[in-house]
Amino acid sequence: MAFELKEGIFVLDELKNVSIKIGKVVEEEEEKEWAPMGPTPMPGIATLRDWDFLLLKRYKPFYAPYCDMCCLCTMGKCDLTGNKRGACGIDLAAQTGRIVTIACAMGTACHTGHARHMLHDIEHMLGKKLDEIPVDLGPEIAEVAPLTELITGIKPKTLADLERALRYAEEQIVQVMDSVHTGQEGSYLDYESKALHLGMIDALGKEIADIAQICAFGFPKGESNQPYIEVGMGVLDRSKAVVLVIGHHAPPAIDIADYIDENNLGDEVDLGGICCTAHDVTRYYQKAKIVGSLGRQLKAIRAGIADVIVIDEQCIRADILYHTKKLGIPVICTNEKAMHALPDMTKADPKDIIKYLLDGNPGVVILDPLKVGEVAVEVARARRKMRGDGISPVLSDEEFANYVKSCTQCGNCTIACPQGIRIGDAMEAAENGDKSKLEHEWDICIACGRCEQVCPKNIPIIDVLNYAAWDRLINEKGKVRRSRGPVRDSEIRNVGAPIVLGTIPGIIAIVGCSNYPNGTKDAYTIMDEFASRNYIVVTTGCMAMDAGLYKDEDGLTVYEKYNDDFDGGCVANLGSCVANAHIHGAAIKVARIFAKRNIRANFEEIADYILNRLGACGVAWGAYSQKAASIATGVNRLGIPVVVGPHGSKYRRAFLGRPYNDEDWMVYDVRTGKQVRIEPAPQDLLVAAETVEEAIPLIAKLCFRPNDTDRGRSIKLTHYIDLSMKYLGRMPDDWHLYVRTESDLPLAKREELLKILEEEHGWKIDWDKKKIVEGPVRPYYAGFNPTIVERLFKEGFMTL
Amino acid sequence: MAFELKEGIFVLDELKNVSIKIGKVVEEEEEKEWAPMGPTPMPGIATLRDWDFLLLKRYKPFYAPYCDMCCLCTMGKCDLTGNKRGACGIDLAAQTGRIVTIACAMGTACHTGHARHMLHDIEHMLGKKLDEIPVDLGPEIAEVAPLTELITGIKPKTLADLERALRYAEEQIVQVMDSVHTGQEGSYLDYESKALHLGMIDALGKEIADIAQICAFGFPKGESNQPYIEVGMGVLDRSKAVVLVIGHHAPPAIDIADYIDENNLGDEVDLGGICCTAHDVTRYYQKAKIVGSLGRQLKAIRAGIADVIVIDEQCIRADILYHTKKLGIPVICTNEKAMHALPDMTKADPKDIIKYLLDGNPGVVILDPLKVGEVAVEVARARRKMRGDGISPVLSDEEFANYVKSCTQCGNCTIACPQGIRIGDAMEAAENGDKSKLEHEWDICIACGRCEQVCPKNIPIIDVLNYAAWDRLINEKGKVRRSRGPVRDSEIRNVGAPIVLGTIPGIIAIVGCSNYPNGTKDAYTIMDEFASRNYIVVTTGCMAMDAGLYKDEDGLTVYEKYNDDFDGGCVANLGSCVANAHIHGAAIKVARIFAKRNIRANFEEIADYILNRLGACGVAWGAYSQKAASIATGVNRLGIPVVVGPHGSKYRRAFLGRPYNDEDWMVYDVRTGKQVRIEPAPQDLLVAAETVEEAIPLIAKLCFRPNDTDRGRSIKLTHYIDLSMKYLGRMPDDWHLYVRTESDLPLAKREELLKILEEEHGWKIDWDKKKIVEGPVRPYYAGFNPTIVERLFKEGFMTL
Amino acid sequence: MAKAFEQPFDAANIPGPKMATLLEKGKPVANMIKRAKRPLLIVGPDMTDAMFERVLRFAEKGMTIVATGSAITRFVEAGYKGNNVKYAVLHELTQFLLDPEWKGLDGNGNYDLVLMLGTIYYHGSQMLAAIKNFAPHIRALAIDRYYHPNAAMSFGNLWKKEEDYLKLLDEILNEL
Amino acid sequence: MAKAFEQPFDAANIPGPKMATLLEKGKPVANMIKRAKRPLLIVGPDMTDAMFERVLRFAEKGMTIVATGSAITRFVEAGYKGNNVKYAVLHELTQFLLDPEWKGLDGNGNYDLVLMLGTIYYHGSQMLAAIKNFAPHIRALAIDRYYHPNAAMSFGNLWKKEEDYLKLLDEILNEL
Repeated sequence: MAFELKEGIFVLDELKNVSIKIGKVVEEEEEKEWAPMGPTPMPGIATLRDWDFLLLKRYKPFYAPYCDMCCLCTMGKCDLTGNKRGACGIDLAAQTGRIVTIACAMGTACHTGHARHMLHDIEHMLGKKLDEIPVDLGPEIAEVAPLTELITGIKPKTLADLERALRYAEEQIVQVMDSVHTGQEGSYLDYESKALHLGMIDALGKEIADIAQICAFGFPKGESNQPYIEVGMGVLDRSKAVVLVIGHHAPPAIDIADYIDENNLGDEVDLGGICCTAHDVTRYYQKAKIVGSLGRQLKAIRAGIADVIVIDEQCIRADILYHTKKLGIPVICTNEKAMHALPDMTKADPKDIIKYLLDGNPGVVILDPLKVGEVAVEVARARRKMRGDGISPVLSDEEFANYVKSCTQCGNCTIACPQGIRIGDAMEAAENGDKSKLEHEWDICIACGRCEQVCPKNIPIIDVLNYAAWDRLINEKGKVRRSRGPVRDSEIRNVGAPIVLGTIPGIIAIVGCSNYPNGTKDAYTIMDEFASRNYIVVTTGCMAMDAGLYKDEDGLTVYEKYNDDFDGGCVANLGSCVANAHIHGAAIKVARIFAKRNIRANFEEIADYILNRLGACGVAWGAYSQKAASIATGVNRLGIPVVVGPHGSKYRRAFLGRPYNDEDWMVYDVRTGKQVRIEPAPQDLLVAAETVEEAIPLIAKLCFRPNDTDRGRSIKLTHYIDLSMKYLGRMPDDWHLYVRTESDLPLAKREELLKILEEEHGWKIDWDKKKIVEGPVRPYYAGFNPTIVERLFKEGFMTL
Repeated sequence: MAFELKEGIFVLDELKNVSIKIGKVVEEEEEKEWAPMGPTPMPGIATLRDWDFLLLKRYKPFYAPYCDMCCLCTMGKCDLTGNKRGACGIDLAAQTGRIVTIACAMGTACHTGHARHMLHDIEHMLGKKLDEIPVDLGPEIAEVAPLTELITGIKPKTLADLERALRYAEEQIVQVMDSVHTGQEGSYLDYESKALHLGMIDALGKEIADIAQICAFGFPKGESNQPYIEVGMGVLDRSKAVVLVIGHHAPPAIDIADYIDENNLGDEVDLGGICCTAHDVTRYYQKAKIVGSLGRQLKAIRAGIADVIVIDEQCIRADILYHTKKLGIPVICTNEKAMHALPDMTKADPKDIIKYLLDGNPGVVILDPLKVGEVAVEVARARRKMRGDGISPVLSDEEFANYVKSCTQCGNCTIACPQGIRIGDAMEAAENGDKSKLEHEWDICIACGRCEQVCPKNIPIIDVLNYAAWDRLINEKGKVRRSRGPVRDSEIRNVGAPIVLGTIPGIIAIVGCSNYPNGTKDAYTIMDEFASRNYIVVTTGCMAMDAGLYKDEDGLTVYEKYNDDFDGGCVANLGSCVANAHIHGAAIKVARIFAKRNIRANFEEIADYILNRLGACGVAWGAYSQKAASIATGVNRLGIPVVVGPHGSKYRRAFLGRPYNDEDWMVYDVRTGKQVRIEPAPQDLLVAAETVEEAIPLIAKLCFRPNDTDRGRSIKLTHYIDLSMKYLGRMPDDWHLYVRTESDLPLAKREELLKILEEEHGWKIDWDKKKIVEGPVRPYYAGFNPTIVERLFKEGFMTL
Repeated sequence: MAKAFEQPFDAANIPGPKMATLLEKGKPVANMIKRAKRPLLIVGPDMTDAMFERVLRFAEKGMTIVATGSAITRFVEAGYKGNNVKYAVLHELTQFLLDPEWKGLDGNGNYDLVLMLGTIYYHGSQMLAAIKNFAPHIRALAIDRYYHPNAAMSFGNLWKKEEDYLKLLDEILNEL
Repeated sequence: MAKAFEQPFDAANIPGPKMATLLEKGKPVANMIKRAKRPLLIVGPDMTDAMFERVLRFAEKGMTIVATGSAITRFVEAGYKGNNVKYAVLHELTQFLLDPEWKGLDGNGNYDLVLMLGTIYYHGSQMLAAIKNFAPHIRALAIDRYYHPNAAMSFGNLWKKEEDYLKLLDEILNEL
């Protein structure tokens, strides 16, 4: 029997006028029982610093400053070129680490602030207290919140438990932000440790946000075989009133969906989304559509496909009003983080707001999600009545012709373009009757709009591109699996052994934004390549959307070709950016469920487990934002490497190993009690690839782990070599580093490879036995039990 | 009868095995009673946006970008020159507002993070729970936490109540940090509103930090007539072992003081400090000394005066180890925000740490303040034994001569110098036997060390300056009042009326860092000028220290010339940076105690009161840090203007009124029910002055308020005109704007001024009656009751 | 196209792609002043006596001058009485300059050409940055002894060569 | 002192006070290669056929070349067999270059002169920034068709003038 004290005065029957004063929220006794408490519940900045320093020694931070100066205080600007010290004494390396930390703080604050906002909105929309909403992910998920458990030691039962974890996250963010003030750290190592700390907090914030919305709004709880959602610029039905939601915080979009449903307006109103809100609203309302990722945002706005635009937060065009005003599309801001100087009409009567917007005003702020649905839908319906059914390019044929003609090929647009697109050449071709170049560039263009800012002829270049690619635009209709959410414990039970054995050569998490070096097709290419080779492919966010735009020769997308289980040869769309937490979660659950490690407040041990044993690799091919920086950094702290696209080197910092440095690759073997020099597995924690052809073999290489069995290693080596041959036309130079014994070699090529090892690398081979006698960095033996943490080596692992 | 539930399981006698589950901390009933709850308890980002927009309309943000580019995401860099839009759509104005918001977030996180750390340390050091430590500021302070009351609606009884307020602050910081992510706000107005929000939170964080340390460690509770503390580079007694503490978080320094005291080592060990820790440790341990402000830090380190250096957080040289290693001075890092890649020996035996440091290692991290005292003092004592009694310049005569000779006057140092000091000229003069130029520049030099980074001859320029100014350095011994802490309610009762009547023409808060345009003497000059004119002068932080270095002809510092009451003609040192909260507090208490306004959760009304009625002006002459940015922004949101030195324009944003714009200066008069065009009072909220001669009359001008009585106005006008004549040699151009009626004119000059009004400004004067007939912006009448808030105009004020 | 690039007096004062064109002669400045409808000379306190001598000659030629900071005291001390020399807080003045609707110091409208010398270098640089980015109606020339990248055009660094610098000022004065 | 300043190919790619000296001839590059103890040419995928033709000639002259990204496939397709052409991930390679103790691709030590062409512009720029700021032992030359401010010296923007650019490459080749 338990009874609860609600807010207010609690009066016991016989004891009137007795007030009970509570010192602190009582931790529930039972919580202490779900697992023994590990060593680091709610770690502070310094708690996991030793772990970070181990990572930072092996994966030495590589700095490519984006600016050689510091302008953060009024003693500056300071010129730090050549690693000089500025007025506060900081050198360029530490300053760059500091800027990275600030970027991670922005990203982490985004996810954590989003989680906080989510909890507020859930209380408001459901009319319930957080402790009345259970954390229940269904019968197949007992480990409901692996990151929360790992980091805080809390196994949440209700959303109120998540709120406690969130409070911890907020405290940590403020502590790290404190440390970036002038006159704090002087070493890049400590800034990187703080960035890693934030990355971990970022993961926690994401988990809280996603679990909260899943539990509150009834999103899918990890079920496979999700239905297909339409994706593309052409999916919206202009015969209906079109509401376009943009951002990352779904509650207002959910209210829109509710309003449509409750008023039976499904046949009259089409709801489409851009960015993560699109994913999340489809998790709630299956009829919603995904218009596209960030890279399509400006193209979609400028194409004029929406009758009303509802923004919430993150990755929204900062110039949205500038464009919508010209097109007469009203904008509703629903989040205090992005109000665009519009009037706050939250407290006004919805009817008045609708009238205000239909009167031609550019937009309003409505901070109560429960008011957004009516206003957005009714404004869209009213505007629908005022327009025709179809849609045509914003430019007329004549305008298009005149614009391409007016281009002087001055090149200003090209040097303003993040992609360096030769827009002038394409304009010239179009002038000469060939629109195909413009159409081709339409996809490579990330729709940033910088070109228009510098065009001396004021050519609306986005409109020109949209015109040229109009057929493609209106016919862009792909399919994406609806986001399934977390990985089920049962799936982990199925794949734990195959991952270690190597039947499944790796988990490839293809996530992030749409700042692609060369168009969206790469999303498809990477997923298809790995899924077809029996890797586990998971995806989220913009990448998950873009992958659904491409079709193979049979007209199938990756989502139609592969199942969406968490299993080899599948492609699972887990959800929006915050659903990335389930990728960490899956890795942690392998340690928990397969290896029986205690994950409660035991971060270092689990990260060490993952680093040494779990062949997982993140891919953020189009990473652009500070969130992407904090996401990658959080993945890294957990021991998982990440490959980014070439724009990713602008994050300024990478974690790149030096395979030739013996001391960087020493691990303890618990079984033999000795230190062992291992192969560089994985070689890097964060690395940018220049082209997709380079990225694919690199991803395969980053799936090697020191603990690989020989069978697993031979499979991984097969793919590494195959993919290098396929995409780069040659054997990789370093494949031999990963050979410990002849049984590591792919069976089919064993002889051939032994020959190469002998001839090119000088290894000694016993040709009678077909055995390697001398050569490898270290011998293989099955009982190898690696850790890089001295404490764990001495004290052992915390197995349940 | 009340009983408390401690953490754990609470068992009622007859109800064993009944567990009581607490949903949320119960707000104590009695709290609801101290005052009616105002409209905005714990305001979110949007809550006070209307107020901000009123300020921002009148005090239009002025942007002087420090960089025309944005490099925050990987779609960049973007060229925003000429207010172009970048790849995310942001223009340069919004981007600059965003950078300002980030700077304020860094500053706010610093004070708030410091407060959080303080609460953790207090629990640890006192061995008590926060709810066991009362918030008690003595019998003369009933309004214990004006900012906490104003912002959160909480009147704290124990430190646990402060912790609740702190949690709110942390949530808000994360929310605003979320909003600076790419793709949020598109308007500079909303970023400025968020910066103002952070400024307010910053003030709250400071109040929590300072009240907590006052209550926990028994610091002075606002008593006047504080004893004098020695200040200056020459105050340390080298016959003793010298411990130098640097930073802003005093608990480790307090442990050092305890260790000295408990072991009766006062005669053997000298404890000196730099920056705010110095202030705070003297509030605890009167024998401690203040070596200097940030501008002296590198000079002090390089002079080699310390046997051991203990750093905590904020404003510490990032290159401290680079210098101390050369000099062999061990460094103890005591705070996880600044660990400088040193090994964390928190868990080691103090004896082992002492040995480690005496073995010549450069430093350690000790995160437990209770261990710092023993280690620091014993290391200093051991090192004392190894050296002589005195101290001499680091350079020998010959080295000095060779260095000044080696200088080629290339000018690299000058263009690296934030002050543009002609170091080469001074070197040349020294080479020719005249060290006086170098000695003179020693004070103007802010000791940033950039010159040394670029000298092609590797001249240790700081050492050269220290050598040349050695006599001055070792004889620099001034006096500063020990920090008194908050303003007493009784003082407010005394000055409330005089401030409004004008007998006291203003409150001048002279605060901030030591990034002076032309040396430290300005601190003295400004304080002396205003105190001598019966203004209330309060000061904190580095400015309070530097003011104590200068002496008048009688050899007296400002602290010896003036009492330290909060009263006209006094100079009160309130404390460290976090004690700035008491300045806000005093202003709020005027509204509460003098005007009987309800301050509970009633920010907008109180800020409106202060803006229109309270002639206060902040001065941050040497503002350098992000904290200074957030402090000034917080002061601004409360309606108080701030003058900064010329380096301050590097903060990129100012709030500058346009006196010629009628619509910017409309206020509601509650008495008449009409809108009135007022004089530009105050004209600016944030403005940089170029020289101290310009600053002084400007400060006087910014003390005008629309609600001034004629007597008050005439006194303020007297000083404005006097100070303009004294420092700029002329009448100000705009004095007439502040004349509403002849009785506003200083009596002694009335006729003369009336003549000028007639002749130069075309006003009509009735010379018989000596009355103004036509001319003023508006007439004066005694019952004027201004507000700029429409809601207050319509609904009235919340008076108790 | 390659362009001449001068090092700013504050070495790290590199604002971005748009930096002042280097002015190596006085005459073009004089021409710009003559062509301007509403030129304004801003004079700050960082002036040698010889510099102030030239500034006085600008005043005597009827140029509208605003003396900022404590520069105004130089005129007071010199006994200059003309109505064309005003005082302003530079920060406030620059805010007014950004407003195309501002009526100017004489009520006749904002200015189209602003010349600057003698301001505290870093503070002046910030004011020029404001004008560069937010006052398309104004062209700003730095005729100081330091290179000011945030101006549209600027003299080079002549702080170690006062004679060369004064010659440039004289070249302007001689053409007015 | 005024210095020639070229606009970076990414207009906003202004790193700070130190920007590449503009190279307008090929011969000085050849001289630097000849004087270098350990020169290395990094070749990325952003190459026209005509550019690759020249790159092959560098290879044939025995220069150590690292082909990054998918540039290596050009050599494979061209059937080039020499041992002096290697493959590396540019990011990883640059990390090695920063380490003075690195033994190089052949075990004979790090490089003292790095030349770069064909890398994805912005990514290459970042790698040059790393070298500029953290590898005092290396001088980096951009011999690409874009101006690279983060190199020590760089060709100008010749992406619209391929013939001029190829001529510069030929000038180098002719001197080797």
